[in-house]
Order: sequence, then C-alpha cells, then structure tokens
Amino acid sequence: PAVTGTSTNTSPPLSGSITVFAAASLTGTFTELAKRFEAKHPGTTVNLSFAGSSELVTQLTAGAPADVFASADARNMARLTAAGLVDGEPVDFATNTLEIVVPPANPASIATLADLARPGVKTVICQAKVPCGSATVAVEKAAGVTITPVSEELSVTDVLGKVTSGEADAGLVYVTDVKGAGARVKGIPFSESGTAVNTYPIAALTASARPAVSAAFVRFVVGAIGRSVLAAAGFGAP
Amino acid sequence: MVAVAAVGALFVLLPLAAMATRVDWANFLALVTSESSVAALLLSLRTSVAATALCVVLGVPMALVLARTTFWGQRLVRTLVLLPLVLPPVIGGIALLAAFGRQGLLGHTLELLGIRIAFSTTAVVLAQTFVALPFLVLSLEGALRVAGTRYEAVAATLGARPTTVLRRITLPLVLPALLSGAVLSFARALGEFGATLTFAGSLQGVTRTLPLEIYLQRETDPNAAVALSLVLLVVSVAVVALTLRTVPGPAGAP
Amino acid sequence: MVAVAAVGALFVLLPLAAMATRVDWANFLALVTSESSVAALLLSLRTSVAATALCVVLGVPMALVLARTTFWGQRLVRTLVLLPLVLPPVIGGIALLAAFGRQGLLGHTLELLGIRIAFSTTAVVLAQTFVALPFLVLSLEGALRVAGTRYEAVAATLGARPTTVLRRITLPLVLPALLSGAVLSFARALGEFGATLTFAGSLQGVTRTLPLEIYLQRETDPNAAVALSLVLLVVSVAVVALTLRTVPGPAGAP
Amino acid sequence: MTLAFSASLAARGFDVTLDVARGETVAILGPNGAGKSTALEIIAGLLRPDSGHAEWDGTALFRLDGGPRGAWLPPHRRGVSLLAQDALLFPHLSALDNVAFGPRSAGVGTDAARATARTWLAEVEASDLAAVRPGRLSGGQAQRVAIARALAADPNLLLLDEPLAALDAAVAPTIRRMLRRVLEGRTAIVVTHEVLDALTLADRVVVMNRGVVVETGQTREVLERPRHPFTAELAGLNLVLGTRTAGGMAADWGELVAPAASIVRGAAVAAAIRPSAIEVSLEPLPGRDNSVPVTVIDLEPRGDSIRVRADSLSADVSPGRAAALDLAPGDRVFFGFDGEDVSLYGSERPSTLR
Amino acid sequence: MTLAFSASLAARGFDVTLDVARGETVAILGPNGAGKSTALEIIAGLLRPDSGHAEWDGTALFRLDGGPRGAWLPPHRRGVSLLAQDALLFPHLSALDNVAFGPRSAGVGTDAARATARTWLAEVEASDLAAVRPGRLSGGQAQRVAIARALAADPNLLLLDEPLAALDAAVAPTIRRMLRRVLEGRTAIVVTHEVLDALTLADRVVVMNRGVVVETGQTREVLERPRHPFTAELAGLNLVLGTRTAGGMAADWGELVAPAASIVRGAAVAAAIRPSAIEVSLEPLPGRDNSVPVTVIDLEPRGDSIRVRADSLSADVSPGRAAALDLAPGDRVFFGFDGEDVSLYGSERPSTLR
Ligand SMILES: Nc1ncnc2c1ncn2[C@@H]1O[C@H](COP(=O)(O)OP(=O)(O)OP(=O)(O)O)[C@@H](O)[C@H]1O
Ligand SMILES: Nc1ncnc2c1ncn2[C@@H]1O[C@H](COP(=O)(O)OP(=O)(O)OP(=O)(O)O)[C@@H](O)[C@H]1O
Ligand SMILES: [Mg+2]
Ligand SMILES: [Mg+2]
Repeated sequence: PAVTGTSTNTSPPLSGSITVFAAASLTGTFTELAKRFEAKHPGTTVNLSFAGSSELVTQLTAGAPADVFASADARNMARLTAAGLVDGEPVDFATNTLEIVVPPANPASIATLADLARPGVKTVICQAKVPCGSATVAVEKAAGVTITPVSEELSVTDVLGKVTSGEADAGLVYVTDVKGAGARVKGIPFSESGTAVNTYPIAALTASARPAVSAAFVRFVVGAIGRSVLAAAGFGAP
Repeated sequence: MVAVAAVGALFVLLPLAAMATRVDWANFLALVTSESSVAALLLSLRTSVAATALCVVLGVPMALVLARTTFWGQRLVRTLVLLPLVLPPVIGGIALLAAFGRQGLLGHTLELLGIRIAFSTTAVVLAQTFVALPFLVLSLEGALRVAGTRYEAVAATLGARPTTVLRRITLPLVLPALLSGAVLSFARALGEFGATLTFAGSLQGVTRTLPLEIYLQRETDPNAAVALSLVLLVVSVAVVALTLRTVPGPAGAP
Repeated sequence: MVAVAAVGALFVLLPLAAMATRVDWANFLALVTSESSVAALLLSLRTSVAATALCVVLGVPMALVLARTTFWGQRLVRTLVLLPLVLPPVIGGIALLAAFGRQGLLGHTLELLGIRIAFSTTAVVLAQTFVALPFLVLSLEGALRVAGTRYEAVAATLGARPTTVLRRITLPLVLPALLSGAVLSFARALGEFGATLTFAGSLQGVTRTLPLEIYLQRETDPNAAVALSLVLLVVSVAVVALTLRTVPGPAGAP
Repeated sequence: MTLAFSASLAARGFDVTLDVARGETVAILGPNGAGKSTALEIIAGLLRPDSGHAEWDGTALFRLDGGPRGAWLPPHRRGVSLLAQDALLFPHLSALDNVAFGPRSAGVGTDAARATARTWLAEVEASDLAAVRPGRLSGGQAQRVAIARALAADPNLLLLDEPLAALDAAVAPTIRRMLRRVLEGRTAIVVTHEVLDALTLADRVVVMNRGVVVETGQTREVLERPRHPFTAELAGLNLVLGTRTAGGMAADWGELVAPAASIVRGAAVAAAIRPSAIEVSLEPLPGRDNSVPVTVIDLEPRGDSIRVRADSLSADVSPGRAAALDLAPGDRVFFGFDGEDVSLYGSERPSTLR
Repeated sequence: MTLAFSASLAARGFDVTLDVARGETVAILGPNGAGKSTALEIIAGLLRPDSGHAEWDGTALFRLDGGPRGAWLPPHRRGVSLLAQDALLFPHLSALDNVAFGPRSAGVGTDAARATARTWLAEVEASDLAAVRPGRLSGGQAQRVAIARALAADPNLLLLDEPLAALDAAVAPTIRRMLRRVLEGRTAIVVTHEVLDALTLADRVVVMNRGVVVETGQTREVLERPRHPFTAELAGLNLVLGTRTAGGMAADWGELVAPAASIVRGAAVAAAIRPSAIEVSLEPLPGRDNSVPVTVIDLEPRGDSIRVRADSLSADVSPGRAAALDLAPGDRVFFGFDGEDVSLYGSERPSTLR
C-alpha cells in the first residue's frame, strides 16, 4: 500500500477501460472512486456493475467479463478464488459492523440490542444464510439475546427498506447503511457489534484484458483516496 | 413459418431443459423435502389459491365493466389497471407499502380498524393479487369483446334478467378465457417474488413463499435452488396442463 | 357488480397513486435526468423495442402453429412455451445461463463461433424476449382460436394462397390482439428485472436497464428510485394508451 | 291499440310510426336495407333510436322525446321476443336447452321448461335434434330451433325476422301452418320477403322503403291494389301510375283504357294488371282495348308459364305460345289486354298511415 | 364430364356421387339437413370426406380411396369459388375490397381489381354500398355483396349455397336474371329451396335427402314427373305412388283412374296431379273419373286461390268457391278429378343416377 506515489511516475500512462463488479453496498463509494480514478488516469474508463456479492460471483463463474471484483464478504471471494478466477491474493480494503436501525422517531424506544427481543417490537433481521444474517447470529450469540423477528429478509437492503418505510420498529443493518440512509433513519450503536466484523476484500481477476489498469484500480481503492472515501461512507479500516 | 415457430419454441424450451440438466438428481429428494422447502411450497400453494380466488372475485366484474360499459376516462382506467403487468414487482411492492403500509395512505385507517397487514400472510396474498389481477382482467375482457353482445341481446329478448344473462350466457361463453385467465393468474401468483419481498417480508411458514426460498437457497446452495425451481416448474406445468385439459377450446367454434 | 369492479380498480389504482405522493417533486427533474438514469432509460427503450420485435417475429408463427395445426404433444409444447410467465424471473435467468452461458449447453458451440451472449446487450434482449414471448403467443393464439377459420376458408375458395390468406385475412382479423400482445410484451420487457440481472448483469449503458437502475438507486437513494419508477410507469402508460388508441376494438364487432 | 310505436334513427335514415292492435299480426315487407330489421331491433330494445316513443298496453317501452318523462325499459322487461335474421342459437347449449331458455328465464323449473321445449321442438319438426349442439345443425335446422325458442318464451309481443327464409319446401308449409295457429290471437310482427307469408300469417301489412313506411293496410287490400312499385313486384302485379282521364288513365307511355270508376278526372290513379291477363303478340292487337308496344327485356321460365318482362309491363305466356313467338330479349312486341283486366284505384296514399 | 365427384362422410350420413358436365349448371334441391351444404363444402375443399374421389377436368381434387395415389388439392388451387349459406364477408374490408379480393388473389393489380369489383357490385345493384363495411349492411345487402365477390373471383366451378335466400322481391328477379346470364356457359352448382331458381338457372337438378341423392334429371322432367314426395312438394304437385292396374293405378287409399300409358301392369308407378285440376265438393262427384274422400287438414290462402291441404292430396280452389264451401280443418270432403289430369309414369328410379 505504500507504493502508490512512485508507480505512476515509472509506468507508461494507463489507458483502456475495465469493468469492476462490486457488492451493492459499495454503489455510492465505488461510483465516486471510479470517477476519481478516471480523473487521475485520463484515458481510462471504469465500468461498474453492482449486485449482491453472491449474485456477482454466480455471474462471474458463468463467464461474465470483468476485471476487478470487490466483495462484501470473504466467503463469496473464497468461492471465486476456488473457481480459479482470482488473480493473486485478494486484499481486504474495508470493514463494516452492524448497527441497530430505527425510524427517526424510534417508536419502540429501542436503546440496546436486548430491546430488539422485547415482545411487541417488530424487528426485522437478515436471514442467517445471507452475510448480514450470519453477522446477526454472531452478535445475538455474543449478547445472549434471541430475537424473534417478524421477517428474515434476504438482503440488508430489504431490512433497511422495512425500517425506512416504517413497517418495522427496528432492524439490524450495517453502519454504512445507516449512514447512507441519512435522516430517514436513526442508528443506535451497540457494544456487541464488534464481535461480528465484516471484511470487504477486493481482487483483480485472471480474465482481465487490462491487468495493469485492474491492478492500479485495486491499489487505488486500497490507497489513501480509497480509504478516505470509504471512511466518509462509514466503512472501517481493515 | 413452422421453422420460425420451432426456433421460437426452442428458444423457450432449451433454457428449461438446460436447467433440468443442472439438477443434482442424487440429492433431489432430500433437497426438496427439507422442512423449509415444504413449508415454502405449501405456503405458496395456499396463498396462490387465495390470490387466484381474489383475482376472480375482483377481476370478473372489472372485465365486465370494462368490456360492457362505456364511461368517461375508461381508456385511462383500463391502462392503469393493466399497469402492474409492466411495473417491476419491487416497485409494485413499494407502491403497495405506500398504500397499505403502516405509514401508507390507508395505514392509519387500517390500524384503527385493528387490521395489520404487513408481515402477514395476508400481505403475501395482496401482493400476489396485485401482480396477477391484470392477467385475469386482460384475458377476460378480450374474450368478452370478441364474443360480442349478440347472444346476450337475444337472451334479454327471451326475458332473461341481466343476472341470468350473466350466469347462463355470458360466463359460459367466456368460460375458456376465464379459466385460462385464472390459470395465468395462479401461475403469476405462484412465481411472484419482488413485490412479496418488499411488501410482506420473508418469514418461514408465514411470508416466505417458494420463490423467496429459492432465492435464499441460492445464496448457499445453488443445487437446492435449481431443484426447487424445478418443483415450482412442475407444479405450474401440472396446473396449466390440468386446467387446459378441461377446456375444449373456444365455445362455439365451428 | 360495478361496486366490486370499483373495489378491484381501487385496489390497483390506490397503490399507484400512493406511490405518486411519495415522489420528491422538487428534485424530480434532477433525479430523472442524471446521466445514469438517462442511460438506463435509453437502454431500456432500445432493448425493449428489440425484444418486442423478436417476440413478434418468433411469436406470430408460434401462435399460428399452435392455433391452426394439430400435432402430437401440442398441449405439452403449449404449456411449456407459456412457462416463462410462471417462472420467477431469476430462475429464468438461471435457465438462460444454463443454456447460453459460457458453461451452458450451447456455450461451447457459441464460443467456437465467436459469439458471446451473456452479459452483453444481446443478453438483455434475450432475457426480455424470454419473459415477454408468452404474452404475445398467448393473446394471439386466443384471438386466432376465437376468430376461427371460416373467413380463411372463404378466402381460400376465392383463390388466395396461404400466404395471401395470412397477410390479407388472418393477420388483419387478429390485428387488435397482435397489437395488444405486442404492447404487453413491450411492457413486460420494459419492466423485466430478475432475469436480466442474472443473465446480463448490471453494467451502465450496456446491461443496466431502468428497472435495474431503480433497484440500485433504491439501495442508496429511494427518492430517485421512486422518481424513476414513475418515469417507467408513465412511459408504459404512454405506450399502452397510444397503441390502444389506434385499435378500435375487435375488428368486425357488431 | 296495444303497441304504439314511433321512432327515428338518423344513422340509418329510419323514421317510422307503427301501431299494432292486440291480437293482430302485422307483416313488414320491403326491399333490402329498408329498415325492417332496424324496426324490430328498436322495438325489442336492442337498438336505441335518436328520438321517439313506444307504448305497449299503456306501459312505456321507451320515451325519448327530450321531455321530462324520458324512459327506457330494458329488453328483458319488455315481454318482447325477437327471432333475429340469423338464428343466433346459444352455442354452448343443446337445441333443447336453447328452447328451454325462455321458460327457465321466466322462472320455470328445469324439468318443466324442458318439457315445454320438447313440445315446441316437436312443433317445428325438430324433435330429433333436441340433444344436438348448434354447431352441428344445418342452416334450416338451426332456423327451426330458433323459431321454437322464440315461441317457447311465450312473449306478449312476438317479433319474427324472416322466420321461414332458410326452410325447405317440405317443412315450410308445416311451420307456416304452425305459425298461423300460434299467432292466432297473439300480437306479432313478421318481417318477410314472401307474399305467401304475408297472406297466411298477417292481418295487415306495412310496406317500408328507405327507412319509412310507404304503404299500409289490410293484407289483401294492399296486395291487390298496390300503390308502390315494390309492393306490386311482390304481389306479382303490373303497376301503372298516372292520372285519371275520361276513358281510363294517362301513363308516361300513353293512354290506357280502363273501366269506369268513380274517380274524378285529373286525380292520381294507379292501375294493377295481372301478367296472366296480358296477351303477347308480334303484331298490334286491335281487338284488345289496350295494345302497348314494348321491348322484351327478359324471359323467365316459371312453373306452368313463362314470364315475359318488358320495359314497362310483364306478361305471362304459356310455354307453347312462347315457343311460337320465339321471343328473345330486345324484341319489340305488343302487349294486349282489355279494360276489364285493369283494376283502377286512387294512388294517393291515405293521409294518415295507420 | 368435367366434374366427377363421389364422396362419403359418415359423421353426417353423407354418401353422394355427382357429375357435372362442362358449362352445365346443376341445382341441388332437398330438405333441411339433406347434406346440400356438405356437398359444396367437400367440393370446395373445406371439408374432408372419409373416402371418395373427385376429378375436375382430369385433375384430381382429392382421392381418398386408400389407394397409393391419394391426393388432396388445397382449396385455393381448386379454382372453385363457394358462396356459403351465410355471407361471411371479411369484416375488416369494405364491400368493394371484399369483391376485389378474388381478382387481387389472382394477381391482378389493386386498381384493376377494384374496377372489376365495381362492375360486379353494379351487377348486383349494390354500387352505392362500395365503401360500406360489412357490419353496417343489412342481411340482403350483405348477401348481394357476397354474390358479387364469388363471381368476381372468376372461378372454373362456381358453388352457390342459397344465393337468393335473403334477397327482396324487387331485386331477386334482377339478380336471378344476372345469374342466369353469368352462369351461361359456366359450370356451376346451385343449392336452392326455390323451384323458380332451379327452373331459371339450372340445366339439371339433383334432389337430395338424408345425405343421399334420391332423384336427378333434366330440371323440367324432374319437376313435372317427381318420384320423391319432397320433389313433388317443391314442384307444387300431388304425388301418388302405387302399382299399375288395368284402369290406372292402385294407391294406398284405393284405385285411381288414369289415362292409358305404356306401362306394364304391376309395375311401380307414380301419378302427378296439379292441385288446380282438383275440384272440391261436399258431396261425392260421380261425374269425375276420380272422386276421393279426404279429410281437410288446413287451408292456405295464396295469391289468386286457396290451397286446401287434405290427408292424401291438396287442391286449389278459388276464394269464392272456398267461401261457398265454408271449409274448416277436420271437414270430410271429396276431391274430384279426371283421368286426363293424372300424369302417370314409372316410379322406378333410373338404375344409375347420373
Ligand atoms: N350496424 C349498422 N350501422 C349502420 N347502418 C346500418 C347497420 N346495420 C344496418 N344498417 C343500415 O341501415 C339500413 C336498414 O338496415 P336493416 O338491417 O334494418 O334493413 P332490412 O330492411 O332488414 O334489410 P334486409 O331485407 O336486407 O334484411 C340499411 O341501409 C343498412 O345499410
Ligand atoms: N359441423 C357439423 N358437425 C356434424 N354434423 C353436422 C355439422 N354440420 C351439419 N351437420 C349435419 O349434417 C347434415 C347435413 O347438413 P348440411 O348443412 O349439409 O345440410 P343442408 O342440406 O345444407 O341443409 P339446409 O337446407 O338446412 O342448409 C345435417 O344433418 C346436420 O345436422
Ligand atoms: Mg333485415
Ligand atoms: Mg345448408
């Protein structure tokens, strides 16, 4: 990560377009980063494709043409590595932790994780099989709380959606989601969140037609600018 | 022309066949009889039947009014009623939330009446009805227009009251269209995913229908997802085929 | 009966109206004219038109063969051809990948020919065609059956060759159904989401159609999502209404 | 007066006033497109006129005169049963159930309705078709079932649009006889192209043309003394229109000798001459009161005779005579007939058409 | 022999052999459901018989005898044009374009085809309907356009199913005359319920009943000497079947005095008696060769006369005579006629029906 300064001076100017597959939770940050990368390296274009991480892995194994993959969890990156599509070692570039999310008015007066298990509170969480769901299970275990949700959503977005629309009293989502939703929700940090830290790895792909650009983009994300943009969105450092 | 038709048919059939080749037959039974799968299948069947019934109850009068009366703004109403066909289902779910959600237009009223729709099986049925209703209205209205009003007029001159005409002439004449519309509605309800997810949530045995279960399984076990898809497919085929068997083609065909 | 019809219409119209109330009108223009939104809308229109054309080209012969010939296994073929109506679109995407993907049934053959379908704009069109084709086949086949073969028989005795009969009698007679089938196909293609995402991906300007853009915006900017939904809705209404304006109801109605 | 009807419909150039007394059967005659079917459809309530009113036995069927007491009785409450020009049998019901439809709609139970239906099917000699679906009936068979269906509904007012058109020569007389029996004492309007139907079934005829009534009166009277060319054609008579002169009448093509009749000179008169009363000759016929030079247009073989159609008149000659004359279209010949063969009467239409 | 046709279709109890010579017009007569329309549909290629074969001018239209040389020519290649029992005008085309459809299909350009169509519309007196869509035509107007359409296709073989059924009395003679002119020299088959059509249009008639041919021959010959009750009814004749005796013939109900004829005793014979030749009396008529006691079934007013239908025979009497007799159904009366009014001939059907 310390080489960013020199490489641009010694290498020939980068050019060409690459396609980056990134987890949906990275939509805002990566759109920003792609813009900045293009500004820094005139002649390059970064095309972005966002979807759920597992969706993207399915697409990549089915032959989707891409140069870089940024996953929201290690498991999906591992699936891709196992398929032999990853060039070199994936690099972790961000982390994310869970936070309680409630409507701005906090109708159920939620303060702690234990409040989510109170009878009468409509809580939505992710189903255990999806990444945010496994994190939820981990914090529940750590806190010794058993939440009886009214819905086990298929993605963190759906959890957030249930809270922003006011259907649910509370939900468990990532810090970045709470930040992204702005004033439409209120985030309530809880102490046990540290027991389930989700790591975001990024890697260039073997199929890349422009390995130099791909590698540069990975470095860019991992580098200082990437850090600051990601931090601004609420991501933690790896 | 037959060649083009064959190409068209292949275009649809090939992917279906290809998917069947992906099924892990060795574990098929285990995959599809897991508790969560069975719960999802049963829930799907139950809600789809309810949604189809609701479609028939609401859709038949709608088709009749659209086909047999003229009123100001009819074309607009007709177009709007067909919109759920077009809307990406997730948007449909958002719209349903905006209307029937806790903070929706009717939310307060419903709350006062003690009716809670969100996160209930009722919500699933409503979401399915919302997306499936246009199928029924569309097939039936078309059939009603094609059938025309001549037989109904004759029946009226024979002294039949409007309800008698409806029961003994109109409905029997368009029965094939009604049946095929109901089958389509059922099928669409059975496959409904996006609106359900957004509007009803996903809880095993309550709101997690088969398509949602398939989506979930895909996350961890693509084999299970494919196997379940095949189940969904077979159920649909069975329903469609069974119903069409009882329909001998348009009544009155020469 | 009219009351029930009104309830049905309200059930569909209320959510749509409710959604319209959610639009952030102040920023509406800015939201819908962002680069990515415009790119998505244009891509959606382009691919939907292409998909509709493909649906007509493939679907008309299919409907004709289904309605005008009898062959062994016809009912099965008919049911299978209608399956994409039922299938959750995501499953449709999986099936398409299984057939046309790199590791699909035809993947190797296509690769040898230098054809890459998946994750290209072509894939979007194919996905849309896959889900929209049954709409066209269904409306047209129904209309053909209802129209019957009597006029075609008369035309033949007047010396018209089968192609002439098709061009001058059959197609004009079912033109309303063909048009409404095409409109439905277009609408379904325009709203297609699940199969596109799975089979074509979500790359701006290449495969990210309006529904995908809406889905994506929903994660970050729900206002934009609602605004875009409204755009999609208006475009659909416009297409449906415009097309139906030119169709005066079933030809030959009394 | 049981039915008092008056309606106009601009889109079809229709403007008709018509009355039918209780128990009376009226035949409507007229060329294609005259508006006969239109009249029946308006009375049955299937078509809405622009304006007009109709009353049945004191009850308004419709009243669309723009006044405050507008009314529109729906078809099923009119007690009017219409046999349309095409049979329109319900395709999903058997012939028997088609006929039973009317009684069932009146509230009769299934079995009783079927029994009634069976009786009517027998009346139209279609008992063996009871179980057949309409799709499998021949044109005439369908027509018979449709007649039975209209009758089984036991309407107050029966409207029949060309009921016997598709029937074969063997069954038509039987059904005509049955209709005559059934219509006895009933109020009915029958549209027909057949004089025989009018003669056997109708008490009175109404002749329509281009949407309006051109003649009306007792059947025999109208058919024996036609005032409109169409009626004359239908009745098989030559009609000559002109003005009364001392010796007879003046027609376009000359003077016609006719018997004395108490019609003032100069009045508009009509003369009816039976084609069989006319002698055809290649030479003038001085022995006859009238000897009219004509040009042959056509020869039409009929059962016992051959009809010679000429520009102004037609004559019937025996096949032997025709052979002797060796006529061909275009030939100039003379038609001769006596004054006593000419039936002369005023051609003024009665000022009020009943 | 241009058309040689033989086909059977069990589902409709149809089994017919029929030949038509080039330039000949054949009329098919028969009661409802006799299979007339079925015959035309099979010839046109719209209906497939179970077995049989048909040849047109040496070309096989179909050959379904199970042999190796099976054949089935599609309808559009048969050069056969069918005017069906219902007009079936294409609803999306104007009357003009309906008529122009045949010429257009034969490859004629739009303008030329329209010109042809205009000519034919004029022939059926429907020029003013050229621009009208079928939905707005009256029953008879549609029928006229359909006739024009069938003729404009200029077929080798023309099949007309009750072409004049819906036409009014004023236009029917014109169109019948036009058809006669058009059919001159053409090969055609006309289904009709009208004797007049058969007499004016047809060289030969074929009488069908229950799916089979029961009589055939020159039109006049068949109608004057009917051998089948339906034919007699159609021709308006009384038909008596029996066996030849010395003085005449023995019928069911007794002996009939008839003129000498060279028919051997004991042979099956038929007698035709015109209703107008029969005298009706309340007393026996010893002055007549035949005086038959009958029961009156019905009285049917006709133009000049009243037809008295009785159990075995029918008689025509003048209205005056009818009034004098004061007849009513059920009355027992005597029908008298002389031997010379009886036309006696063998009733054996010719062994081979042409
Ligand atoms: N649906 C319609 N729309 C407009 N005009 C029509 C329609 N149907 C019939 N007409 C016109 O109205 C006039 C009267 O038609 P109608 O059917 O009453 O005639 P009709 O006397 O029954 O003739 P026909 O003896 O041929 O059955 C005709 O000139 C016809 O062209
Ligand atoms: N689609 C059908 N399926 C089965 N049987 C039929 C069908 N159409 C007609 N038939 C039967 O075939 C027989 C012959 O019918 P067809 O239509 O040829 O009679 P037709 O001589 O034309 O009579 P009409 O004078 O009434 O028109 C009838 O007994 C009829 O019931
Ligand atoms: Mg009419
Ligand atoms: Mg027929």
